[in-house]
Amino acid sequence: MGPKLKLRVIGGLFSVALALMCGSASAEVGVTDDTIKIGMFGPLQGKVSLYGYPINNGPIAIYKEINETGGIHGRKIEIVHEDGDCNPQKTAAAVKKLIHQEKVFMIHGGSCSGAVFGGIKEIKDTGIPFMIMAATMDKLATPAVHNIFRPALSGSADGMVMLEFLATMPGVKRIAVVRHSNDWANAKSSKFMAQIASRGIEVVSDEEMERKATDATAQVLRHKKVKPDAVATFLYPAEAALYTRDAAKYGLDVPILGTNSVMDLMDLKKRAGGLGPVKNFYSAAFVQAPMGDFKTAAYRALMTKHFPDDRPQSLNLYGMGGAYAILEALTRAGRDLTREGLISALETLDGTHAGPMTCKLRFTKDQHEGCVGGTMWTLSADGNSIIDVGAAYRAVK
Amino acid sequence: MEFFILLSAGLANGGYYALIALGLVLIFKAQDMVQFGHGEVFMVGAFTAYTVFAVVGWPYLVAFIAAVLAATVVGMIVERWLIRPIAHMPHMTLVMVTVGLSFCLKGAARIEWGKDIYTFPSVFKSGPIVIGEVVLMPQQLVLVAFTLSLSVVLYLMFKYTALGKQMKATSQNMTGAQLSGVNIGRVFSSTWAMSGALGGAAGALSAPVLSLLFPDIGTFILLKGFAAAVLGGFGSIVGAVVGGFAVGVMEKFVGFYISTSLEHISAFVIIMLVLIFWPKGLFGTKDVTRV
Amino acid sequence: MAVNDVSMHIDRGRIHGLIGPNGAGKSTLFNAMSGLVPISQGSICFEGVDVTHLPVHLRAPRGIRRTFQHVQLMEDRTVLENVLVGMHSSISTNPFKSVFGLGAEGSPDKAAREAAREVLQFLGIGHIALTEMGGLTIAEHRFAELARALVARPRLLLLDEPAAGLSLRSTEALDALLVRIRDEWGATIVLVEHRIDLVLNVSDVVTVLDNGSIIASGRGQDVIEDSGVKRAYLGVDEEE
Amino acid sequence: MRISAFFEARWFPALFLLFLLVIPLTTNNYFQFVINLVLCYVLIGFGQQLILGYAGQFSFANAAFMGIGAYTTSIIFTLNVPILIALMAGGLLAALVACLVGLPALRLSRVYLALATIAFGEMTTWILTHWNSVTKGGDGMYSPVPVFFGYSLDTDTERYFLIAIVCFVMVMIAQRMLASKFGRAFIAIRENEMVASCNGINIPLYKTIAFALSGFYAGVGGGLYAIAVNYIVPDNYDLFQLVIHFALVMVGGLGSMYGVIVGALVLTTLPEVLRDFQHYQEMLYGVLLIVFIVFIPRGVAGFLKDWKILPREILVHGWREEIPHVREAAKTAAVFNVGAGAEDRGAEH
Repeated sequence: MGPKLKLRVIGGLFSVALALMCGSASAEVGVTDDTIKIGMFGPLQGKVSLYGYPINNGPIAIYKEINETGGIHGRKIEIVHEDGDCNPQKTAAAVKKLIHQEKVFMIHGGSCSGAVFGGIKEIKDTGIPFMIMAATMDKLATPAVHNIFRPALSGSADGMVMLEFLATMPGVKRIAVVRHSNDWANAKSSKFMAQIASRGIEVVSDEEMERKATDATAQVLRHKKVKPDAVATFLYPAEAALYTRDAAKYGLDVPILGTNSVMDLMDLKKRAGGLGPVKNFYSAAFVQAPMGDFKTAAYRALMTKHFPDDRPQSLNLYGMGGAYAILEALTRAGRDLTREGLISALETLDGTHAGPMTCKLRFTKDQHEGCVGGTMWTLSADGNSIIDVGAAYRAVK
Repeated sequence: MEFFILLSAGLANGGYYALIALGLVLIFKAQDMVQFGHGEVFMVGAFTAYTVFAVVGWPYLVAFIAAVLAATVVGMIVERWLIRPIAHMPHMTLVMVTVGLSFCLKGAARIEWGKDIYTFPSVFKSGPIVIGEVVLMPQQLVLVAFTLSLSVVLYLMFKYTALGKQMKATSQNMTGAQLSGVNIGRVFSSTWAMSGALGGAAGALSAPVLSLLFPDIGTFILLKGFAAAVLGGFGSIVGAVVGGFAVGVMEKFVGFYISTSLEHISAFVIIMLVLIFWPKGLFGTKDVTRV
Repeated sequence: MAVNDVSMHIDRGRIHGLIGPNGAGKSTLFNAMSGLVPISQGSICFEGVDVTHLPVHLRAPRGIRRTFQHVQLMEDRTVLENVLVGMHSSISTNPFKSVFGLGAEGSPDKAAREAAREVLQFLGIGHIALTEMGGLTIAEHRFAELARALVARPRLLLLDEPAAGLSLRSTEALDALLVRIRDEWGATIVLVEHRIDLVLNVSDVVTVLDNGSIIASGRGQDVIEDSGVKRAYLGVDEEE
Repeated sequence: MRISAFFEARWFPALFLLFLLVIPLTTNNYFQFVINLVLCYVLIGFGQQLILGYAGQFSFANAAFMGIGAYTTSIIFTLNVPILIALMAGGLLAALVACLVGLPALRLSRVYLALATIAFGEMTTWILTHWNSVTKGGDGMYSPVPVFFGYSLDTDTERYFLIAIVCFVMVMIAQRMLASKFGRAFIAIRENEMVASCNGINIPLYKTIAFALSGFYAGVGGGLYAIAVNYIVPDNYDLFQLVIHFALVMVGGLGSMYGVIVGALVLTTLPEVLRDFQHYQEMLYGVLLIVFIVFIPRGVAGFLKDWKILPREILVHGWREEIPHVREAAKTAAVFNVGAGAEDRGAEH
């Protein structure tokens, strides 16, 4: 998209904008001889910022690393970071700013599904390549939109991993569910809830837990009353810890399943107050191991190298797959980089190395969900390591 | 029996609602205003306790004292440098300033603590206390006992000490109290100090019970404190304590017996209902309509 | 301060002076008449209609207006804007008429402004119509408040110490204005005032209150001569 | 010539409208989007100004009214109702709810009104989150692309014209209204309820009207906001949103129409300009609130008025003390018979 000739009219502020707009003149927006501009957005302030930086910093570390090794086809990656505040208004502004003001080549970002929808129209309208960072709502990338790709496990796929696992557990016929009432939990639980009856499992109790709740007594007691065979939780890590803690406290002794957001089981163990409550906890996962495990040691090193002040955490791993996919596609698209070229290159990815992810990424023209399957984890008997129990239940303890 | 489990869990939660409500009520009694920044005082207490106990590794008692001191200092600084220069202004100005204060403190906390949810390690190594089916953490018992004894102390203070009487006089008529020789600066100062101490104590005591700390924790709990204070009829010490426990217990009962999705919102339904139907609060002594 | 067992009859088109020592119940009586204080027993009739339980804001449209002992004006508004508040019940509540000026009469605000200007001219403060209250003198405040009460052409005007804080010259002007208001505007005036001379000058009837009861009522001079009044009120006054 | 005379000139609104229509020629989508937001916040801020600045009611419910407006407009519009009617419906529903919220305000003092309205706000977000069949719950929902007489307003620039025109008309109406008996009644109530009622102002009625109007403006503003952002989520209408409204009114100038416009301009563009200081934004709002409340209670508009840049209008110098009704313990027993000659009595009965 070339620069449009626009009428100059009075208005100091806007003429500055105009000057900025008329700046770029290269073949493709956001690409110069030695840089590629990638826009990134996420919640960098406010109450959800605790997910923003850790998630975005993962890919940033990878981009920084590739820049140190000389970049791609001689071009270094330049990151423009904008705040989306987990809010459609801020996200829309961030996306528009990245596209029209910063003139980035592509966007890699978005951690809150609802918020990403604020910017999705602009992304579709301009056709800019968009790699979703960690937002999970299905309808973002399914059915496939020409320029939108998701490398991470979609919400429904996450739920389905849990469902498949439940279906293979012996003697599990009646389960209890506890979930938040937000977009995140809906994305993960809606397909799960819709499909569960077809596996001969009955949901006997469906409870809600407030985000930032301070205890789970009522939920646990309601669950205990119906005597479920297992519990499926669609809760953020902090709330999942509260639930497991209270479940142990009130003697609800059944397997508890969590989404891939709770895959940092070591952290869960710490938050729930010891191994006891999490002994029988299984979480979905789509990366090889949480941060801290030897399998992800390389990525941990990457994080401590580029972000020495931050605590490496599993959230860092979420967006790394996308970063590797982008780097691979950029390499394949060659020196004559265009947005369409990148999109075509992304659609050729099949089984590409995706960093810490267990999934091998595969995009086709009609399939822009790069990762459709996951695995399940649990803690070892001594609680010191994480065991991959696979998609089907097998007794490991 | 679920009833007793819910009751005990509710009372344990109600303990810190009551402490928050007490802090609010104190300032309301002396200055006739609502402190919207009180949640952040709670947050300061909780994070101070966390730092001293979990990061530095000193005993919990030290952490508790540090938290109380830190929150007291915050309260006094806010009073001395922010509120006192504008004490003569309309109450709404004061209230709005505390809203601004709340955002400042929260924003400041987020710079240091905004990147994670922090876990407060448990204080008592002994496991939960089990009585029949009722399971209680030792920390919860400490919290409830502390709340109850503190409210008795406060009640007696208001009834019998000179300071208590001066606070009462000041809230009813600032100029009048000043003319009759009350050092209102000292009264405000001690009120805010006490309110801060209460907030800090609430933070330090409930941090191990809540176990998860984040900068927004104050806002969340302040709203529950409002509900408790309104239910108790803003301005009554006994009311605040009873209101706090009532809100805590009711949340659990609503969550279990009606629906878990109503658990959180029930506190706000209470505020609405109480203000519509019993404007004096259920235990109120002070007229809410203040004509 | 309470009032007990007071029975008053105020004739139309008269100036009725109400005097008494501090705490005699004058203000309570005033507040009861304008409706700010509910009365526990008894009744208030205005032009033959029982208005005892009529809320304050409904008494104004019937023609009852008052001023206050401590002037109550919006200090950051102009005199004209303050006076226009008094026109409230004279303007249609229909937003199409009062906001957009749709209707046969055109903008009612224009008429209200003219009425306000007229009253200000009448009171001799027309020149400060567009000045903010904040910078004006006590006398101008008093007259502005009087204008607000007068602008809706009240039939009963309750004046609470209108001369307090006024200079001798302003008091004389007020004196003449009150008589003109009675004669030219046909308003009944009830006047509470500490300045006995003003009350005696303009009042057709004077009532003396003490301890919440009427102790004398009648023509000004007759009342002053009354021994009970002297003892209860004037006597004390002279000693001061 | 004073600059303020420029604003008072008869042709100023026409010039301003012209200015509004020219703006899109100078922008890209990002700037256009921010300008759209500014205009939405003018209306939303105006709702807050009406209730807080004019009627002096300490209400914390306007974020909820905005949410009600945004959702109602979006939901009604999906039923193929013309966009202007959908916007009106959003405003009217918000106004209706505001009337109901205003009812307790008639008997509660300011602080309790604040608490009651905070509770109301929380309940509104709860309902928006849980009424899945209508609001799509926590997922949020698309606000459909508005169709204006068969022409679909697809881009930010096209939407701008709808937003600008609605905003312009609403501001003009507001300006007329505040200059009328309604505006005077609100101010009279804010200044002194006792005086207001003695001048025939029905306080409960006018407080309710103020709540309704405030709700209406917040509702229509919310509807336009939904159109501007095109996706709405329940979480957006929480306490933080409200603090933006408060800050907007305080920074602009309490009780000032121009103040709302200045405030909306400043507080919507400021976070965009200061994107590099995201960490400090929350603190910034807090500090702005405190500084303006304490030191500059008349806001930016107050300054501009003193420098004779803006014309004189209704400006409040900070909050008023609550002046209570006179209600002495009246042990009054009295009989008054005022203004009735004996000869009239028969005639009037």
